[in-house]
Amino acid sequence: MIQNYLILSVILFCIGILGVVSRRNVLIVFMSIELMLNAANLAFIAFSRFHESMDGHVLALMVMAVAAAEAALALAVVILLHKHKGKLDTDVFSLLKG
Amino acid sequence: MLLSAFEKVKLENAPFVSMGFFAAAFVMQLTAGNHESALYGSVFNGMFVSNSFTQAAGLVIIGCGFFTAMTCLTYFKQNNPCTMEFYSVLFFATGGMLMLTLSRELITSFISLEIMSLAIYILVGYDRKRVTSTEALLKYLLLGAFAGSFFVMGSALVYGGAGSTKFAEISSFISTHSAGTPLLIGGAFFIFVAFLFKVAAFPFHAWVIDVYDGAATPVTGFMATALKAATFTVFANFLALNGAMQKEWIDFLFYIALFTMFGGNLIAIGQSNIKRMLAASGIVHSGYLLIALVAISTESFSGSVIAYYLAAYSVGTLGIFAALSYLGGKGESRMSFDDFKGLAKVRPYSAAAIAVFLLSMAGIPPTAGFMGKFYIITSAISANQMALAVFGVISSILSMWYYLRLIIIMYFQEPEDTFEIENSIFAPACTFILVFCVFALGLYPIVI
Amino acid sequence: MFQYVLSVMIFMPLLAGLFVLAAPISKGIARLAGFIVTGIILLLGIELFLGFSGSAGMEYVESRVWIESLGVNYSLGVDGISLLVLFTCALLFPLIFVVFSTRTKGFYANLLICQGAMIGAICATDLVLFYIFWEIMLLPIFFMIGLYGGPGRLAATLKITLYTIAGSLLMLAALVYVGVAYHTQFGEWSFNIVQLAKLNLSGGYAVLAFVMFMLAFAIKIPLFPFHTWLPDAYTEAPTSTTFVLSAIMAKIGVYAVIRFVIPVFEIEFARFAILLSLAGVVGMMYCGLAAIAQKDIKRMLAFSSASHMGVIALGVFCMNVQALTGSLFQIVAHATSTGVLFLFVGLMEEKMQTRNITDLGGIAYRAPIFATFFAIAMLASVGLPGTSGFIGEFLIILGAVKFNAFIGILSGTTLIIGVCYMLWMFQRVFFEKPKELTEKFTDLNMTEVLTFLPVILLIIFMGIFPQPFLKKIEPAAQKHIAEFSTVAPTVIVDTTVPSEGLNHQKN
Amino acid sequence: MEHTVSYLGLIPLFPLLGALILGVMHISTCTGKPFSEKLYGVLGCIGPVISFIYALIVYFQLKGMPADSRFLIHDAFTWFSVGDLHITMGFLADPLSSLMLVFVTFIGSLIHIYSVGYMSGDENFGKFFSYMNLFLGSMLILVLGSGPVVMFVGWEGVGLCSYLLISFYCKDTDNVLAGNKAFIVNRIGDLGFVLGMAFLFWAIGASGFDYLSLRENSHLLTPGIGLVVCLLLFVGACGKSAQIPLYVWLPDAMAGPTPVSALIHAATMVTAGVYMVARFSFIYAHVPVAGAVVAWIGILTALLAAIFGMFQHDIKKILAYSTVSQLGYMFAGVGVAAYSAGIFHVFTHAFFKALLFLGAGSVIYALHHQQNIWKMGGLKEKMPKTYWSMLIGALALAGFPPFSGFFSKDEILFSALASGHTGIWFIGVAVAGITAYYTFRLIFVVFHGQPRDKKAFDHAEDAPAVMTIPLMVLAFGALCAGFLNLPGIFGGNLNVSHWLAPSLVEHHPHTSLTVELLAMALTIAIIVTGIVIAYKKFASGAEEPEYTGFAKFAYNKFYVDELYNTVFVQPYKAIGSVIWKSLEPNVTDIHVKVSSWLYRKAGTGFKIFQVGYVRVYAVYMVIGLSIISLLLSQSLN
Repeated sequence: MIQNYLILSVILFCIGILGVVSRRNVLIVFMSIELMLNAANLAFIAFSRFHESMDGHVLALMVMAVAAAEAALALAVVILLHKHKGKLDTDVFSLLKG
Repeated sequence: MLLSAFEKVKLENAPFVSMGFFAAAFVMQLTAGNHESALYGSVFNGMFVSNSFTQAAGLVIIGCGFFTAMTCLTYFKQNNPCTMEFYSVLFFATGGMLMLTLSRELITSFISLEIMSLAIYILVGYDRKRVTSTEALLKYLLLGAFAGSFFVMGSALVYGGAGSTKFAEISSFISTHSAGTPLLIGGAFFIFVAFLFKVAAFPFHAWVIDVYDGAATPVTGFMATALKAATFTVFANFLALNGAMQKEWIDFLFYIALFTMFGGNLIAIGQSNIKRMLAASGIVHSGYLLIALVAISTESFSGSVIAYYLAAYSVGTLGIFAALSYLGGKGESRMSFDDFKGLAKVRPYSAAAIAVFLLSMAGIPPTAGFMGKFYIITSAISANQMALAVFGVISSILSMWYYLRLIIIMYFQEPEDTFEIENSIFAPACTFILVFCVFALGLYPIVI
Repeated sequence: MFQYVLSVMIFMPLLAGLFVLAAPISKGIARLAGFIVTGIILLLGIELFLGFSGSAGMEYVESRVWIESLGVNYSLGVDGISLLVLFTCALLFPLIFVVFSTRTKGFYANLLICQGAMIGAICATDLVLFYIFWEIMLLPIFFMIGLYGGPGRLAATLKITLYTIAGSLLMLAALVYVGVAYHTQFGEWSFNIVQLAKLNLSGGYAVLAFVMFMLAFAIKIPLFPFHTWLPDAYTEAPTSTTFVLSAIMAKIGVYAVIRFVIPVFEIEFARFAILLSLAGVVGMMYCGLAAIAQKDIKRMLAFSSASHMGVIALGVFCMNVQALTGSLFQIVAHATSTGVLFLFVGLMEEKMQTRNITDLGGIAYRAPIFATFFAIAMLASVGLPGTSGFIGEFLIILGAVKFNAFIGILSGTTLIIGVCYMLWMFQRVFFEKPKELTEKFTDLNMTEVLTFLPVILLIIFMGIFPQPFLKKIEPAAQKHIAEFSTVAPTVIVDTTVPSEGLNHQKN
Repeated sequence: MEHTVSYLGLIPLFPLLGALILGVMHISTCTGKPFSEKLYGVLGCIGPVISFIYALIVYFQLKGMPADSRFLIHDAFTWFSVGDLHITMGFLADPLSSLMLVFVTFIGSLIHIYSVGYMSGDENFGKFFSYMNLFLGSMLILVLGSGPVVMFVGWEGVGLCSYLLISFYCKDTDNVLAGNKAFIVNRIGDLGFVLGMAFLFWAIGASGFDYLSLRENSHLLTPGIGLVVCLLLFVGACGKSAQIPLYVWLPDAMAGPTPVSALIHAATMVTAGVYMVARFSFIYAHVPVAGAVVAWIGILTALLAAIFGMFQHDIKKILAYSTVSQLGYMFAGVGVAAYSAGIFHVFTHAFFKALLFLGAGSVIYALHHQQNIWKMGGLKEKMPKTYWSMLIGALALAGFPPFSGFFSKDEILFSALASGHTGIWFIGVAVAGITAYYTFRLIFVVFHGQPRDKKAFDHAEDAPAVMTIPLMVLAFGALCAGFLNLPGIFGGNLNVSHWLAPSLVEHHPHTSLTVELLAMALTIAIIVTGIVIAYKKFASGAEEPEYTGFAKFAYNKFYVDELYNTVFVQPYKAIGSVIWKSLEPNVTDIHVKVSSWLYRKAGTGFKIFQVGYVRVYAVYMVIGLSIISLLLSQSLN
């Protein structure tokens, strides 16, 4: 049973990675990161069941809280970016390089 | 106890007050002895542990905060002024770092990490009007969150493998079973990725240059020092939780350290902007610290090596960023190598201070940087890592190139600029206090 | 009071240098202060030299714990090996302050710091302490070349600094290795050279560490083929810096080999002695030949200096008491002769704005005193008997012949090579018909005569009465060799096997 | 210690002090008004004269001692002492050195006196005497040194003075070049000397490195090392005494003032090599091979130089080649182990060659620095004193009996024959003929016939007394010195040889009286033939001939100078510039250049990875992650 959860979690995680790497829209990238975090949460819950302890659940909740904070900041950034360039394409923001 | 003090301070906004609080915290941290570890243990259910190592790291971090606050006073006089929140966010960051150093549990670590990171994201992007600042924020936030998710995933895997996220329990699990199970290895690896990202180790280093470049100079200094100190502390704590664990990862860290040192050097050599160069040199220093991590297990001595090196590196880096903050001029207009031509002729004392910091970073005696390097090499050779020691030395030879380049430009070329700056005493004072610290640490290397 | 003389000699110039650097005083006062400080150092140095008993051990010892956890001590001492180097260092600095006037105060400060660091490096008996002074020593040189040097100074200073720092950082690793090895063998930390001499090192790492040590010192000396920084640095540096570089800093490299490498790495040293001595000899010939192609007197002297350093280094590598004593003696002899030659070239440059041999000629008629002094220093540098140069060179050649007949013969060619370029230069510059530029050359004034006269007299005195000097250094050299031979007797025998010609004599 | 006397060290000290005083006087005044020449002259001559007096005292003191323990020692101070090496600044007077001592100081004093006249009017009068005194002091150290190292001090000292005096007229580049050549060639010899000393020391020097100890221990020397030492020392002697292949500097050395040529390059310094070989006779006697090498090189040098001498036109060069040639004889003598004969030839040669040079100097002085013999002629009437004294010198040089050269040269030739070196003897006899020819060619061209340069001839006259008196004294010496060592067949008993015997290790071979007489007669016949040919050709005023063929070849000294120039000097310089121009920047420095280039290139290369796109950075991370994961998973399996 646990394997299935884990496999799902890993798949989600990989999709998240792929999203971060391949997408250029800031929002979608952030969503991909959220996906990765949730994949981790899934793993936590699964392991929690496996170990038959409640620790994992608590941990997942904490992660969600942090993710929420992060998302808030991310959205602020998105607004900021939109103000500067009117676009959300990450490639537009490459002044710093070399 | 210490943390609660910080969180109340957020209402206090004047930088002087913040400096005062940093100073108070510093004294408290200094006086707090090891007996407190018992207290932490009971209060936080083993999630926080204090010992001399974390205490030293805490001192470094608080010191960084103090000097950053001091530098900011001058910096914001000649740049877009900041609001009061800047300092409170600075406190959040510091608090997060302190928690990070103390934490002995994965999720506590994660939360501290995120407290620290979120605060620093804000600091990086604080200057909303500058597009580079925003860009830096974007890059840092994206990649930081990306790395953070690895941390969570890693924690989950470790939790799955060892049944707990407490370091102590993981350790006891490893000593009864083995560190070599796939779940543990994978989990630990993901956690390492996050740490390595934070300390900008190769190949997770690419963000650091752009972010340092984009952030305000005092913030960069703060990031480069305090953040690294906090991360390395928890890294070391995590790695040292069990000897078997550390042995498992020696080879891995060996190569990472190697690539980090040389990659950092190669990036630094090509830079023409001082902040970017310093960012790259920060990568190199992370490489040295990784050497110390490789050598960590043999005896407790190595922990103090890391602490000392962090302190030595911090004073040097903070010092140079402090100097850059006031020499950079309005809107950080002077940041490339060529802008500093002939600085020594116009501002000999500042140039001398920068030279001292650079030499300290390069590891020339009698500065603190030399002693740090000396300890690192000693620990590496004690741990029978002769090869790593030699590579470390070679890498510092390579790094001499760009440090010397700046000194040469400052001293041996004719000035083209008058280097007018805002008349503010704090950043220069901070710079000279740090010069003093460089020598004091170098000549009286108190290894705790 | 006098027991702290070494600390005083180290820190007085260091602090005075920093003070001059930081304090808002005029150039003239800085010069005066520098002269007074170096003068006091000289007096202390003479007093120390006379008070030195000539035993084989350390004298004027100071020791204080510095870093307890690693056994690093602040420990100083002087023995026969360092005595003459120290003496040279104390002797030569006042000259610069008297002779050269057109420099800014930072220059004087750098000189003072340099002297302090050099004395520190000479007196340190703790490896870490030595390393620290060794590195500090380079910084003033770096600034002096970069700030006050010739047109190509940037490249030159970058080259010398990177080159030497590369060497010394490698030495740092080797140094730590030695300390750690001591820790594993004896269970305690120590970097004191007396303790480290007990070490019994072997294996690949020991060879590596030895190579790193030697690399650092070979670069500093400079030993062929690591001398390539030298011509540029010596030429571009202001003359007084060149003087410091060639007269003292290079010697500290040789000294350090004797002091630190030989006692610790007896076996490796014996194994590599042939190779190293070959490097010395080849360097001597190579640089000597290169010297003849130079048009710039300073560059020529730079190569000549490198050539002589090859001989001095050879004396160390031969590992017998004659050669070693010869090297130690030659350190002073070379410092006084070639060093003074550099100063003379500096004077010529100051007065005529050129160092080009082809622009000069006939100085001997315009300035007979100058020419005479120059000639004496030059003859000492080519090792004419009756001058200090002969004693050292003769002892080295003698030792080299014992060490290996082939190398001995090659080392003898220094007699010829040195004379060739020196005479050629002397002819062009001092004889022949006076040229436009040299017409306005004036002879040394009274101050300058009085400044140089003691050195010139010392050159001759040391040639005629070397024994007072040799007496003080010989016991230490004997002891050194004796310790060396007891530890690595088997290898010693090995190294002498190639000298077929000499095997018969052991009857 | 009855052998210890404390004044021995003073003998060289007086001229050295003189040199110092004169030098300081000269330097302090040379830009202002100089002291008077009289003062310089007196001061300059005092030192040599006092030394001469002391030399006589030494001689008589030795004479008063029993023959087998005739030596005096003065250990002034320990010079340097390291390990087994103990070098004392000591002086030793034994028969050999006392002989040298006496004639060096004697001739030295005479030449100093002569120089007062010759150099008058020169702006560097003081400098000249300072150098001359310095030379004499060094020469005396060389002679008196109690061990090889002390000897080496004098050895190099005289080399230095030779350099200084050759380039005395230093405004002229050629003179300085000649000086350089002398010094450098001498240095090549000195290398041999130093190495020879080093080998000798490691072989037998540990228990004392002075002649007396060395001589005691010489039986410990193995033949191999002995040969090496002998040959190396002989290299030194070759350099100093101008033997093949290092003779080239001596003819050029004639660039110096003529008294210098007389004193340094004829009478004293150049014979130091012979003296050295004789000094080390205790080693050479052990190694006959080395002796043979010395003898052959000596006699070949004699031949070569004599051939060159036949075709020169410069009066001083002719004499210079004759010096080289005579030095060759001396080496032939010491080479065949006839040390006393060699030294005796040194002794007589000093008189007649100094005489010839001083005479030539008088001629040059009279003709205002004209040195070409083809511009002279008929000077007999104008300069009778010079003529007669030079004629005596020439007869002595030619070896005409009963002049001094005859006895010494014959002694050498006879020793060569007696010791079985017939070849050497044969060449020696031939060279004697050639010598007679070119010597009298010189005399006849210069003094006989018609004046070739009328104007100069008219002004020519005998030099002042201060110059002619030394000439006459020397002429007397050249005439009579030979009788000091009259061989048995003339009723003498080889006084000099017996005097020298305690210092030397030699054995006198015995041959029949007939052979000796026959050989002598043959030599005399050849010499007479030489003189007669010269008379036929030149006595009645021949003009300068155009040399062709072999003569031209010999006139140009077989192009040896040019050969050396192309084989040694130019390549040497070329190597220097090759090293500097191409080797140093492109080969030796390559490790620096390549590494810095690579480093910089790598730095700029790395820059392109910092593209600035955040997703690319993420890609880096993922790539790094995947690679490490791959490696990890492999290590797991």
